[in-house]
Amino acid sequence: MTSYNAASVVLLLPLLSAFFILVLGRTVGTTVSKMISVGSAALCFVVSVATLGVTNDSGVLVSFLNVGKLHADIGFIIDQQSRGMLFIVTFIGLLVHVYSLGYMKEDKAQSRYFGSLSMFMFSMTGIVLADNFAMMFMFWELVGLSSYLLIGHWFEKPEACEASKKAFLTNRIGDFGFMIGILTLWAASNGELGFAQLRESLSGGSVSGPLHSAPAWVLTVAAIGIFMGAVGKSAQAPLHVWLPDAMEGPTPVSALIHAATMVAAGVYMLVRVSFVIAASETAMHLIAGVGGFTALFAALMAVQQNDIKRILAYSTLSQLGYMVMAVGLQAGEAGMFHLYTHAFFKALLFLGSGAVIYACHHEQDIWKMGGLSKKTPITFLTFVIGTAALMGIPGLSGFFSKEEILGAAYHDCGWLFTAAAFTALLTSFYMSRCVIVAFFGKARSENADHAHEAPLIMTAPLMLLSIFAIASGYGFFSDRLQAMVPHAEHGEGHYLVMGVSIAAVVIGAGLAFFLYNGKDKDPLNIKLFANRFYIDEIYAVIVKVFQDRLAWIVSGLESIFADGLVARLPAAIACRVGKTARAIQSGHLQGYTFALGAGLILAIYLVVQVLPKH
Amino acid sequence: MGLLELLIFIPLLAAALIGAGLPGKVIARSAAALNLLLVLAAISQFNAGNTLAHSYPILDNPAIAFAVKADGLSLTMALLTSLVLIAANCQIGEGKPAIYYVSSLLIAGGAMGAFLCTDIFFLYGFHELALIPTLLMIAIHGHGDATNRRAIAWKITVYLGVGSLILLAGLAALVVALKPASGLTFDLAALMQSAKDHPLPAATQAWIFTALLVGFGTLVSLFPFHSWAAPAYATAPTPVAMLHSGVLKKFGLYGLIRIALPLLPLGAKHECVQQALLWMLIGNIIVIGLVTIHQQKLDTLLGNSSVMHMGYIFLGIAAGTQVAINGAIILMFAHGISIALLFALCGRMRNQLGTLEFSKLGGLAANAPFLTVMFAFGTFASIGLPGLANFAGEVMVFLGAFDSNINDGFKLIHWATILGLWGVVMSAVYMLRAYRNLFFGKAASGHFMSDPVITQRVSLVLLAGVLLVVGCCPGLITGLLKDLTIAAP
Amino acid sequence: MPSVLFYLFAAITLLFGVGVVVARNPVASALSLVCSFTGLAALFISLDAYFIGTLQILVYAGAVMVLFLFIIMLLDIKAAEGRQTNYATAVGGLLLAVLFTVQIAMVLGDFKEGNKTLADQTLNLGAAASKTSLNTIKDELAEGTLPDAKLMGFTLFDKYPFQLQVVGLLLLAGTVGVVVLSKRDRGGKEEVS
Amino acid sequence: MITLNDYLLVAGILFAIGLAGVVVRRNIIVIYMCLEMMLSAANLTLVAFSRFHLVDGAPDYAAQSLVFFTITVAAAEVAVGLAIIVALFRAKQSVDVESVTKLKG
Repeated sequence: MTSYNAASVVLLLPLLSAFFILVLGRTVGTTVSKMISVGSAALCFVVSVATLGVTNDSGVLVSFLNVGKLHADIGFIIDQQSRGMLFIVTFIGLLVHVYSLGYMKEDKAQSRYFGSLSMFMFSMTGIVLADNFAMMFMFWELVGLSSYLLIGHWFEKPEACEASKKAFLTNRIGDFGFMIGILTLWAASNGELGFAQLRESLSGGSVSGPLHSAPAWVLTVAAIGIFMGAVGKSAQAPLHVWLPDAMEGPTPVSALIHAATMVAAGVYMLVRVSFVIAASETAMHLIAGVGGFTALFAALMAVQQNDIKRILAYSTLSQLGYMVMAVGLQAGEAGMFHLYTHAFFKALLFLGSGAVIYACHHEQDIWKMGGLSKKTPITFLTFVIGTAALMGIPGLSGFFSKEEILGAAYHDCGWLFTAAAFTALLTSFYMSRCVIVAFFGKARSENADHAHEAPLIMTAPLMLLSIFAIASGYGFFSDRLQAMVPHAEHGEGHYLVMGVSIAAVVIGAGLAFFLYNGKDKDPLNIKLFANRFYIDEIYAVIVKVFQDRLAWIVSGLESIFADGLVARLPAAIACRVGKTARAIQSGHLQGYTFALGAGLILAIYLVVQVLPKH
Repeated sequence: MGLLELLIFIPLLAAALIGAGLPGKVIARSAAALNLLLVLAAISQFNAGNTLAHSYPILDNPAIAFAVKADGLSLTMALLTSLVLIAANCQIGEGKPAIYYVSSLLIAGGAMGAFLCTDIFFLYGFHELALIPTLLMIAIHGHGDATNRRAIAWKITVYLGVGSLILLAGLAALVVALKPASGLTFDLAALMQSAKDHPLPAATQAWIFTALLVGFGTLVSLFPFHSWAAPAYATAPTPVAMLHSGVLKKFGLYGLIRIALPLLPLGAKHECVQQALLWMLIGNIIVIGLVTIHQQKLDTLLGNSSVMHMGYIFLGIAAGTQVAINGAIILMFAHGISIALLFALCGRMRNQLGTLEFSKLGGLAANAPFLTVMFAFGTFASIGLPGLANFAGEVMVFLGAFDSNINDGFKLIHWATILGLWGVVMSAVYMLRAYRNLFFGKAASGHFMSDPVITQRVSLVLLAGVLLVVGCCPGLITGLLKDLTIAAP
Repeated sequence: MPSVLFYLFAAITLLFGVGVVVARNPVASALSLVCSFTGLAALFISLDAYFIGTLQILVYAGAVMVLFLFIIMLLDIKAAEGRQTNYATAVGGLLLAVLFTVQIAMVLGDFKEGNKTLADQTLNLGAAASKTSLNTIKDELAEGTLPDAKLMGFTLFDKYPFQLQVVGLLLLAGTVGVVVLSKRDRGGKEEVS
Repeated sequence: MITLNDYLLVAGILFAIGLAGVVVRRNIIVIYMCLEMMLSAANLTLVAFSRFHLVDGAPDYAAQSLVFFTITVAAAEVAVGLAIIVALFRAKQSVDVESVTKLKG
């Protein structure tokens, strides 16, 4: 299994299955299309496990564009980062496919759902294997498209359509910045798009290194542009609004896309092109700042959410903030390690919440659940394991990776570390709040009362994932699975960081237990957090004023100026001239003869006086 | 009678036959299909190195000859014409009078002639031939009430008439200025040769280029001269809207790339011409983008969006580098197909639903899945989604425009590209908003949309398939354009 | 031809010309035109153009003016009632006339040949005699008299025979036209505008 | 002594009077008469030039033959003109120039 065949299978198999379902899905029936989609996911997983042992390699699958200076092609890089990510994507993808078989059993458009899932697998593997910016950008937008299709799966629900449109447009705004970054790099490096060539051109090693000599502002613009792409995709601070709304989609979708893989693509890309970001100081500070801010900001909002999926969505935002902060602090490996562990326990939590919702007949509000620990024991157990890993309880995977990031923050700048520590505290607070309210106490609605355990096909992935949630932090697993574990050169503050993170977990959990144990109503009532800092409303106003109102004004002006000046004005002038010209034919013979005489005299004057002079 | 002459005269002959009374449907569709096969044959011949050039001299003092020559650019456009012709003919419903077929065949034949001829005289003549049926059809069979329809037909006639006149003046000046020793000639190759031997001074090149730009710009709805386009497409009958916005509008751009750039290399690069063009295309993208966002009906939205997409192609032409020009050509091809597909669907929906107001429609996807998928192809193609043809064009245009050195600050062309990128976001906004309002959400009362019958679907699937094929491997078209003679930047 | 007669006839022509314009009654203006033509004929005679002079009297003063009077009587046109000739055209016309005369005067001012007087243009009939081929004219020229009518006839029929035919045809067409025009169309309704 | 300029001046004035008449008067017949005056003024210039420009001793009869032709043409013209005036009068019952405005723009 050479790396070339592996890459092409992993990339093209989901595309073929998606295309097959699109074209023949209707004729061949949902069961066959489901089988094809799950089969392709399984095969990809097997192939990606096979590539775990393969040596680093990169090459070109198919040449996409080859015009003059431009050489954009679909290539692949197999190195530790892509192998680890490939494993996550295909493993969690497979689990979500299997889980969806159960979750979406009575949905009426299953073939379209599985087609979109295969489409997503194709685009995500594309991002993972990408070896140049053109390919990265292409799959960037294809991932946006598949998330649009999946979020808007139940298109009858207006909220789902709005959410999918919002997701696509926010991603597109991120891509706007991403493209500017790519174009700046393309112009500064005189036509290079490949990561290897750009790194070489930046390092100024070979003679073709114009990027090395590019002025600082060009590199900063490029780095910030590329970071904007990650902001759009990984839902960082300004463009985070689409992720909580994306919960309108089916839960397995949220698990796969909005927890483990797609949102992580931003961080993956940043680590992949870290040499560009390293080249510009200001960009690094900006990235670290945005990451830290998003982590804190999302954690604050998560505290007051009542919908179980929204709590997890905000926690994903917060964890992504951590990873981006790590990248900003030049600790890319820590970011990747956290991404790696986070993928497992967040997917576990989302699938767990799916099982809970399935059990309570599509009830999502935690205040209407309660006492589920007795009714759905397996879901409860796996959910608690996931929560523990997320909170960072020592011994589980979350602890190791989060601690790395806190260490990096500690070494770099003080207030980022405090923000990160406070976010850790908030994380354990809202997660334990969620567990206590949802699983302990007594059932608060008849749905919760006669909830029943999810079928095996849904609980099996949960159990498998909980094993990984526990084990993925330890060396044995992570080395085997090519996770990018930062080599632990524990600086002097290591134990202080360890202590602070453990303390944060304990305080958070204790506070939540104290506040929420046995309560039927949310004692805390912070309007600001619950309404998500009113950001959605602010964005709505911005869109309304800057886009719709401006569009109305501009279209008015355009019809006055462009249409008026260029079309209607000459027409009006022509009519006016026409009317005045008519007056000359007034019908008065005397007028005509007078004009005749005047013309005669003028002619004589010209002939006699003027002509001889010239 | 070579392959290319057949390509031009089959549609015209078919139009004549239908005019003479033979059954329109059969002849039109067979002519269109035959045309497509011939184009594919011509492309394979061209790849095998045979440029199928024939010349039938008509006059020798001003050397006019009906000369045709196969070239990457003209074959791409010929392929676009034949594809859109098939789709347009299939969109003509049952009871429609024969003039629908005659007009669409005439437009296609004229466009084919304009794209394949290498003699400026015939190039201009065929374009005018193609323009006339468009204007007539809008006046006679347009949508909307009679007075409004006639007013718009009048406006477009006068507008394009003036545009063509300015163009004629520019071409005349060009032909006279580049008069080789052997006397006045309209033949492009000879003019090219004489442009090389004794290039014109920069100033004359600049003002001739401006005249050509304004002339071609009006035909292509460049920003200040665009106000004829949106209402015309909104009221034009479906096949005419498809053919004009998809094919005929590209004549202006084809002319710029075929005539203006090679013959007047300094003209395009002249400082104030470049600035003016850039400001105009920024107007095209941003102003018309905002206007499109404001539209409340599907047909005016599509009309305006096709005006806006011209901005990108002009950006490619303004940049002038090989990457940008190839991108512009692919974008012309891709936009032609995608806008034709969208107008076909829009026409179909107008016939069945009666209204195209976003506020009145919704939830059509529930019982028209095929249409939803096709509209998705059209929407995502026009947004520039990778994997569909527009993306390859747009990305090459943007890369080509950013080709110049940026170390000493962003120049106007860089800002134009960035605004173009924001235009892509805007186009995503209005297309997705339209797509969501029409197809998703609650089904509006009384509006019921059913899927087209199988035979109707073939042409739509053909267009969508072409978008997908060219999108996945744009090498097919860039391969044709390898040896395109573009003035070096 | 003593110069005083020239001034007399010039004055007659011009004054009666003004009379034509100023006269209220069309008959009066017609008659003053006749006098003006006779004055003009006299001027022709003073220029030794006897044939043209008589022709002027015969055709213009005679035939044309008679036709005018006939039409005036036929149409029974009364004097222009309501003398409100609008002053704009009156002033305009006068201005035109004055300007024209000024221009003619200026042109004549620097027209050098114009200063040749009648006297120094003495006819050298002897030389003319030797040139013509017709002996009748030759004899009269030899005698020193100017056979104006004969010379006129000679030039007309020698140099412009074709033009004469054409003019004849023109007159014929003119008369036919007049007949058609003045025929009262029986059936057609009177076209009253 | 009388010079050529005197004759030309007289012709010029006569022409000017005719022109003024045509413009000022509103009665078509009088206009017509002034027209004849303008014509005869032209004849006067022709005869003057023929007398003052001697061809081998005798006056230049080419000019005078031109005068002969103008007179004949004028005669034909007067006939036709008056016929038109009669037809006009029959249609409009007036010879005033103001009444004839049918061909207004």
